[in-house]
Amino acid sequence: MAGACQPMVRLQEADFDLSAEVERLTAGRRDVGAVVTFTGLCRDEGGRLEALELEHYPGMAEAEIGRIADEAARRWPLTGLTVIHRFGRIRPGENIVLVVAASSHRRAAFEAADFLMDFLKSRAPLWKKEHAAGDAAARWVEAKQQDHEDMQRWQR
Amino acid sequence: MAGACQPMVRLQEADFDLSAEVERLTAGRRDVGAVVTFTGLCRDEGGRLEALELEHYPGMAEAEIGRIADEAARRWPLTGLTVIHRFGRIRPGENIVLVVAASSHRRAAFEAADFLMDFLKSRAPLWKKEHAAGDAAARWVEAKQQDHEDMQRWQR
Amino acid sequence: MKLVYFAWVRERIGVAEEEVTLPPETTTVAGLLTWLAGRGDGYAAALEHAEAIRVAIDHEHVDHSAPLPANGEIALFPPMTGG
Amino acid sequence: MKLVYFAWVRERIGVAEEEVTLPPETTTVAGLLTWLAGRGDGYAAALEHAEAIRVAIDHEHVDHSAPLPANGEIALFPPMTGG
Repeated sequence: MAGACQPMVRLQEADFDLSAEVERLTAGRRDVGAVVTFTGLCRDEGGRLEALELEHYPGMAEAEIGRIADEAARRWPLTGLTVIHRFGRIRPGENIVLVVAASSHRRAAFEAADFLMDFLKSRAPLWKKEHAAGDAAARWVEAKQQDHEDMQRWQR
Repeated sequence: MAGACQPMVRLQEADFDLSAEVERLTAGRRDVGAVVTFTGLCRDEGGRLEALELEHYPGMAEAEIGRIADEAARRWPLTGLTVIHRFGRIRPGENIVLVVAASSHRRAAFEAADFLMDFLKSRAPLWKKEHAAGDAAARWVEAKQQDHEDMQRWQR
Repeated sequence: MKLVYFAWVRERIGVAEEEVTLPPETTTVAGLLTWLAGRGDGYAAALEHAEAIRVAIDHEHVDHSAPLPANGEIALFPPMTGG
Repeated sequence: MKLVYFAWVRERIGVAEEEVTLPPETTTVAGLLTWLAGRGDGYAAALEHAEAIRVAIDHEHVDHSAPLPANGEIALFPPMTGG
């Protein structure tokens, strides 16, 4: 293998196109055996939520996600890795985040995508504010202990 | 949650459309938080392979994959699950298999897709024949011990 | 009894399926494999390592110790390599 | 020194960023948080549970024990909730 792949990281307000992002990692190639994608979507929490507002730290968000992606590319033999995180106002049913991991082997693709999501949740400088349906005040989402534990699965 | 979701299983010669299959599990919904897809593609094994020929046992392939999918829908709180496996002649760079798992929670979607692939490899009645580039004779792919071990990760 | 064959089991035996009438003492999958192996060179080649052959009765995987049904479709094939 | 704030830290302090001149004895992140908390009610509210505040220096996460750089951008924010 010719060294670690160069991950692509994007922070954007616009939606992303799942097929186009997968195509970018597979088109014209004959060495990719497995592509795992993770798409995170906004849920309405049983009707309680009207929209999420995603705030990010421009510059650092790209840098930190890039560091996490580089770490994944070192740990697993990937042929390609893409991470796209949206910011701004996002409504239930809309996309929030996309990870695409491509590899010759399925376990590498699964593990790298899973790893990326766990680290994104706990390390990427992004914050969610919930705008409730009706009159309730908007409130910042609290970090979950579970997210921290998920990340620690990967310590070695 | 209103019981286990009803998985969709298809065996087909034609290619599949990743975005359309994801859309089928998310369109019009506001309760899906995570979608994991696994796409298995045909590799050329460093130029050695000209094509794969996938043989399946019609009827049993659908039934057995359906049983594996039902088991996943019982084990994880999924909102949707789709498995598509192609048969016939498949060339390097082309799709072989697709699993789409949707859930409110990301861990359930990851684990269900991973589980499906491990069981597909070792339990679904499908067989790969490799047609080598050049004059070499076609040969049936041998089952790997690793695939059996992967499946055993899920015993409990 | 209907027998169906797949992959290299089918290629070695030379047919994809056939109807057979089993002797009354052949009552298990293992017995069926032994009986089949004696039917000719192709069968012998296909069943040379009988312990590796996978068997399904009416679309469900079974062990070699499984009893044979009165009727039904019995499939013989190599370890699966899909996915 | 440039300070930038995000999410409810930003909302409570009331500005997204500011330039400050630190007293010479303030040399660590922990010292910076203590000094800031004394600047007014908004700061005090934002830094009430200072141990929970995350800090980055020039776009990299640091511990509260980290020394402050001579120049650079220091960011204060709550635990992250992206993904």
